[in-house]
Amino acid sequence: MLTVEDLTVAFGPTTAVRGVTLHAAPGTVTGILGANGAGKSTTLLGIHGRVPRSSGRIVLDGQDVTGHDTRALVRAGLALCPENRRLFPGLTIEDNLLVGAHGQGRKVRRQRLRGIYDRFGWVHARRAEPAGRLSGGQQQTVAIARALMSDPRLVLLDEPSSGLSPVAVDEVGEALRDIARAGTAVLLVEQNVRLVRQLCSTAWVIAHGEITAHGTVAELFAAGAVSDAYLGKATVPPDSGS
Amino acid sequence: MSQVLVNGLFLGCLFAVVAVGLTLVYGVMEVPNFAHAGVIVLAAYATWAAGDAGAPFALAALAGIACGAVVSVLTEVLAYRWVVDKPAASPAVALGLLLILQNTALRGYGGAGRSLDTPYDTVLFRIGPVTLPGVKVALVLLAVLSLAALHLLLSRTSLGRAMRAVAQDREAAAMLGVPIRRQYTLAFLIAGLLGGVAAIAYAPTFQVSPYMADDVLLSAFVVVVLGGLGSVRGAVTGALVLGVAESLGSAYVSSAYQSAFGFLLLVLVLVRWPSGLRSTDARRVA
Amino acid sequence: MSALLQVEGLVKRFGGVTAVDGVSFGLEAGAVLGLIGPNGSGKTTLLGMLAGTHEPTAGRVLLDGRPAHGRGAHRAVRTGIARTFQTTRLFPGWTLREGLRLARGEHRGRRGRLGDEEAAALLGLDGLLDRPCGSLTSAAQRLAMIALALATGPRVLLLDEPAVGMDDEEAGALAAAVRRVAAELRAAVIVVDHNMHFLMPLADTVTVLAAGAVLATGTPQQIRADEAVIASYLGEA
Amino acid sequence: MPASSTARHAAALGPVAAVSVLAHVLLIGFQGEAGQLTLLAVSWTIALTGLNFVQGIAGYPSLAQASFFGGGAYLSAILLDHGLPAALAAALAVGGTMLAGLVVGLVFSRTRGQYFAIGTMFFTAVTTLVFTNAADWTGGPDGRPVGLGFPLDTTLLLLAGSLGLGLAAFHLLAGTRFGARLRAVREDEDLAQHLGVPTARVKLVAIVVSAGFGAWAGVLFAQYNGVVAPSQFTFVQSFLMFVAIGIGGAGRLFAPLVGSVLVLGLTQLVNFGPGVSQIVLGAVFIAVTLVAPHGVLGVLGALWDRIRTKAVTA
Amino acid sequence: PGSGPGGDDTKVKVGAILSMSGVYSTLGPAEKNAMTMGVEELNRTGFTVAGRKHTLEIGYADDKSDPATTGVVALRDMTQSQKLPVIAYGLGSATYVPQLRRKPVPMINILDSSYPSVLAQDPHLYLTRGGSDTYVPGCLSYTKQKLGTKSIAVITAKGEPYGEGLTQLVQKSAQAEGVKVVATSDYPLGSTDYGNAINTAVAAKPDAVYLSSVTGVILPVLKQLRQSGWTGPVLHSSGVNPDQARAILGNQFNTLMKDNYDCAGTLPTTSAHPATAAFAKAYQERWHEYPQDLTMWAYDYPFIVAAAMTEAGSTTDPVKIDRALGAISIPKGTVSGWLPNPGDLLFTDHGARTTSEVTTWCPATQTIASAMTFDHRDGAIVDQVFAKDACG
Ligand SMILES: Nc1ncnc2c1ncn2[C@@H]1O[C@H](COP(=O)(O)OP(=O)(O)OP(=O)(O)O)[C@@H](O)[C@H]1O
Ligand SMILES: Nc1ncnc2c1ncn2[C@@H]1O[C@H](COP(=O)(O)OP(=O)(O)OP(=O)(O)O)[C@@H](O)[C@H]1O
Ligand SMILES: CC(C)C[C@H](N)C(=O)O
Ligand SMILES: [Mg+2]
Ligand SMILES: [Mg+2]
Repeated sequence: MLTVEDLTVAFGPTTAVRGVTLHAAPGTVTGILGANGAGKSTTLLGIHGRVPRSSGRIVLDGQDVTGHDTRALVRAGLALCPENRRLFPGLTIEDNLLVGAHGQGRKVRRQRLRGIYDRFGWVHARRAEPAGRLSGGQQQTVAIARALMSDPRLVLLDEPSSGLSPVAVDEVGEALRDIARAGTAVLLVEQNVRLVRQLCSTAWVIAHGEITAHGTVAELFAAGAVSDAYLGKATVPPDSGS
Repeated sequence: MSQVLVNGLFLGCLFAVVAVGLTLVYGVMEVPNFAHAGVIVLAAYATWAAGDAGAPFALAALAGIACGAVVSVLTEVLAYRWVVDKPAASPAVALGLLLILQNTALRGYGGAGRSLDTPYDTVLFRIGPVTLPGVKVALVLLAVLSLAALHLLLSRTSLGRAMRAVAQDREAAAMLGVPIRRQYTLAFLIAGLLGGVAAIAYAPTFQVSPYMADDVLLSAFVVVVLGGLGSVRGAVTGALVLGVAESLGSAYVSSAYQSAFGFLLLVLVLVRWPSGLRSTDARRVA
Repeated sequence: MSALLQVEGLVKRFGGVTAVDGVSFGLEAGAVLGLIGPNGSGKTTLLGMLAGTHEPTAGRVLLDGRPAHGRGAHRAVRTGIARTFQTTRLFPGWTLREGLRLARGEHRGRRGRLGDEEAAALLGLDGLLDRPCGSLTSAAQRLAMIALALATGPRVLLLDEPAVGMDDEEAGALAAAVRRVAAELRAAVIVVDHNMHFLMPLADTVTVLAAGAVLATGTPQQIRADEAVIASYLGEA
Repeated sequence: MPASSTARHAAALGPVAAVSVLAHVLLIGFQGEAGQLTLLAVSWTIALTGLNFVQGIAGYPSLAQASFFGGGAYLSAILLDHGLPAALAAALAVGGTMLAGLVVGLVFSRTRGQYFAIGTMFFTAVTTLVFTNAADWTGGPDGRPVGLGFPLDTTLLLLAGSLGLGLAAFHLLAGTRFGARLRAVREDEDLAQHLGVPTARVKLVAIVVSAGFGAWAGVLFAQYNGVVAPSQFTFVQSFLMFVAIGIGGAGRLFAPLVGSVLVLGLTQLVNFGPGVSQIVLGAVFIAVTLVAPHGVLGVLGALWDRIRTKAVTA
Repeated sequence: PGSGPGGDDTKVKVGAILSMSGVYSTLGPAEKNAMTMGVEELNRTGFTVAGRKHTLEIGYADDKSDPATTGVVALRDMTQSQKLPVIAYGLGSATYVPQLRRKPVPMINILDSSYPSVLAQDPHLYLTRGGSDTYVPGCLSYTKQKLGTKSIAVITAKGEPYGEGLTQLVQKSAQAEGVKVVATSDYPLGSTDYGNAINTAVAAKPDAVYLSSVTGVILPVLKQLRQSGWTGPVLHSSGVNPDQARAILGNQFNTLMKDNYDCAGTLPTTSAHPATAAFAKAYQERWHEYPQDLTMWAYDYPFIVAAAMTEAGSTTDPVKIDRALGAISIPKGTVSGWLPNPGDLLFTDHGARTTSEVTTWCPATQTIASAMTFDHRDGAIVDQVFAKDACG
């Protein structure tokens, strides 16, 4: 169980995320929805300790992990699949996956690797190739797999469907449902409304860095909260500086 | 001919030990570590000073290697760490460090060369027409052993994998919970150890002086580029190729222009492979 | 009369991997071709060969019957083939206007080009011309990349997953813009995208790649109904 | 538009002219150490103005500048010795060095980033080797005297004039399409190529231009100094030049001037005895880099911007 | 008496540009030490110019072993700003020539015996010692007669002017002596591995190996030569002393120096001249190091200046002093043991004449000893005197 309270992240004069409070329960997929530039990615990075927080409390399974650095968070079971894949292009696919399980025993790593290969057959076939040579969608799949290598209790995914072919989206969706079913909490940022509808039980709507709605996905769509959020969008990021 | 090749091999081993230290640091931190020459110099002086104070050679050598490691780590902790996200600024820092380290040696020991004595100074092996001085055999042994150990570390351990990951994308590595600062320190530690090994391996054939490593460093940089920045295996290959090329050129064409043959080789390689023989950069334009 | 863009037997091998394996097709000015296929089927590589990013291992690219391949990207774009990238690439420190000026400067005297403001209006980037590209939202950045390509005055425009990271509404606006580029500027457009809600209404013809080769070509309706395409690409979606 | 661009040019070219005049006054007035420092600063500024295209605008870390500098110096000295008139010797020296620049460009402009840096550094190491070893031509490691082709007054006038003209040329060129192309190369070379920028040619031209500036500076330096030696053109010098651009503020008009004055001033003036001076120098390099990673002018520019915006909002 | 009241305006300042740091930093400090001794000795009595007593002061500058850059700047400063009338210097004659054209001043060299002679470069230069052509032939003559050397191999530091000159001279005198040069090889200055040059030399199976260059450059080569298994005689003209051998070669220096023959003009410690020997002793007592050859010329510099100023009747006019230098005889109090030139002059054609010797290494005492002294006249070795038992 993840609880985020009053998370605020500012980049210089721009406050990208303001007082965000949300939770994600184990065994479920929780969505974060919002327009471009609303602050979704920043929220995930804020939880993961990759951007400086000006306020906020992060509680994971009842344990306050606010002051922890990313490494401690990963140890505590938090994993992030960032925007834009960020694979290590010169490392082999297998090494990329293994870095995802950094700090774990050799046996555990092997076992997780087998799990990934069972699920994504082609990855096994190309495991010795440098990851940078893969196509965009293939890289995306590996990036998701890499985040799952640490066997996280909570996994944060930033637009995992981007660049994936429809069939591959189904595969990834399947995988996420499975790990949620196994008790992991999944926090999902997605633009792909269909995927959100398929996977998420509940979702948080974020606009201009603030939570504007929360509920089950069905409720949110029915109440028009989602399209409201999208209506409030701007291609210009909110600029509080000037 | 075979003597020339053997000589090229010696040179190659020396280049390799230095170049691998450079490539490792470059890989992890993207700094062209010119200060490495200073590390080698201080390691050599430490060995010399320990020997001068009466320590047996083995002990003095260990002291030198340790000194190399400590100095190298210090350069990282005190300077490079603070410019890690400003790659354009790092050469100035590297130059500054080089000046500091070299001139520390100059202050401490003066500009005159000092001789480093080893127990195997006068040992000589003869195999057919080829003579192998003991110091050079020791150099090759040291190089092979330390590089093999490094290879195992990098390819077989998760420590090595994490280091290579940081080299490729430090932010992504950090997101996965890899302690990146520790990897920096580790890279500099290994580079420093190798610098120490280089120092005690070749100082006995030459002499210990504040400028002893300048030429070697230059060649080592060429090796790093030949092999592909950040590639350890490439560096070793590049070092051997460069050593043999320079040795052949100097034996059969002109010894005064020895390093020019390295340049020729560099040009040929870069024209064909603009990012080295074994580039670790697998990024696509897409 | 042959088509504006004629692709003949293109092959690309990277070491042992055959990324594109003998692709041929023709495309008329003003037409929009949708290019789809499973991940790794060779779409991006194909675009790369058309735009001069890669030299083809075999085959030819003809623009107006004249060869337009294998001479580097800057020559390809000068002959009139421009592309965007799958991962966003911009000059992050520049404003869009500066980028447009550069691109236009490289192609003096080409007809039918849009002015800065027109291009921005067409793509919905109004008011963003003077901001550093790096500070735009990811969707705006993808649009900016298209604006740069348009500023070269292309006769063939290659868009690699332009709608990625966009919601349906933004994707719809983008589709409309692409339509106008094809119709008004008489450009032939190839669009690669995995978002079928975006692509299918936009494309006149759809070509499906699988393992580097053409699996099927047809109208969007035909492709949607194609068993092989459903099995390998569309799934139940 | 034309009015504002005139104003912009005036704002840049006015100070350029002033600096040029000041340089002439100092060159005439100073002797001994101070004179040498002025000479070096002026000739470095000319050379670095060329480097500022390659390293400053295009972001290609070139360590070949000292060898171009030396190329001009040595070639002109050798040609003068063969009895050529001074102007012809100078022109041929600059031309010959630009040809060398062309070769360097052809080979290394295909490489990027540190590959380019190390390739050009090694080029400089090899030219130093030639300067040292081809003693019949170059006089060997202790250098060779230079026939004085111009009267001293002319040399001083040329030095100060070239400084001004060089900076002016930089300012004007940076505003043209050539400048924009170089900046595009710096930002994203692949993208630039896909927008039609012939990146390879652009880089080549920049390198050849920088070789020209370097060589001309070398000719003038040799004329004043009266002797050229390999130690004046080693890769360490290249490195110092590289650092000077960075410390000045890469790509900025006055970066060559500010960088040269700082780096040379420090190397010449810091005097705590052998060794210690160099240690202090090293520490200063590091400190400046840490405090002002975008160069002194970068920091000043940022400060100025802040003051201005404050003034506007206030 | 010279430093009495009103001494200020009778104090004469002259310059010395020495290599205090950098590659040749082994030379400068020793030169400065010796000059200090010379000035002290001269000022004990002072010297008279145009009826007035004067004392001498030397302004020192460090050329950082880089005369073309730092040295020239120092020279410009000394002649243009400080207006010093005479300058002493060690290295880089050619470098100073253009500046001398702009501002002529006599420059007295205390070191540079390279071949071709530095005196060819400018009429304002003076050399206080014999050129290398006067002493190099001794090596071949000695080893041929005493060791039966019939063939030699030469290893040169390429790009080092002293060494390159030596190589030419060795080839000339080998031909004169009928000794065969069976191999010549070189290595670039500043390189750290001489393997290939050594291989080439040794592979030709010579009777002896000659190493061309200065002490700091050849001793590392000697070490690698011995490490590669060469046990035959080694000849050179570097003027190495035991301090340097120990410092550069390390603890095995005595073994490495075995069978070593050095012909580099005269060394103070082995000189037969009583004044030189006394200087050597005084120098060693004061500075606790062996005096190098150049120290005696450096010591004598103040005396030469004083004599020339007295002769010229001016302490400030470089032109008069320059003319006077050609007219003085060997000044009193000097220790270099010069041979008088015809007309009892110190300089003929700007060069002073010195005796030469061949020294050899004595492992038993771990020091050098004179094995042969000789003079060189009209291109031939004359007045050869062999030590009976050099090391004994
Ligand atoms: N490193 C940064 N520096 C400055 N501003 C930033 C930075 N990262 C994000 N921002 C700004 O913060 C705001 C939120 O960005 P964020 O990336 O979190 O949005 P998002 O909801 O993930 O959008 P998208 O759907 O485009 O991914 C935007 O205005 C963005 O411009
Ligand atoms: N430079 C390269 N070296 C080696 N293999 C490559 C290279 N570029 C592409 N490939 C391979 O070629 C195949 C096709 O890649 P491409 O990027 O063209 O696919 P794509 O159809 O665009 O996929 P996606 O939908 O995921 O973007 C992939 O298997 C990829 O790994
Ligand atoms: C530097 C050298 C010229 C000195 C050397 N000792 C000599 O005999 O002259
Ligand atoms: Mg985002
Ligand atoms: Mg693709």
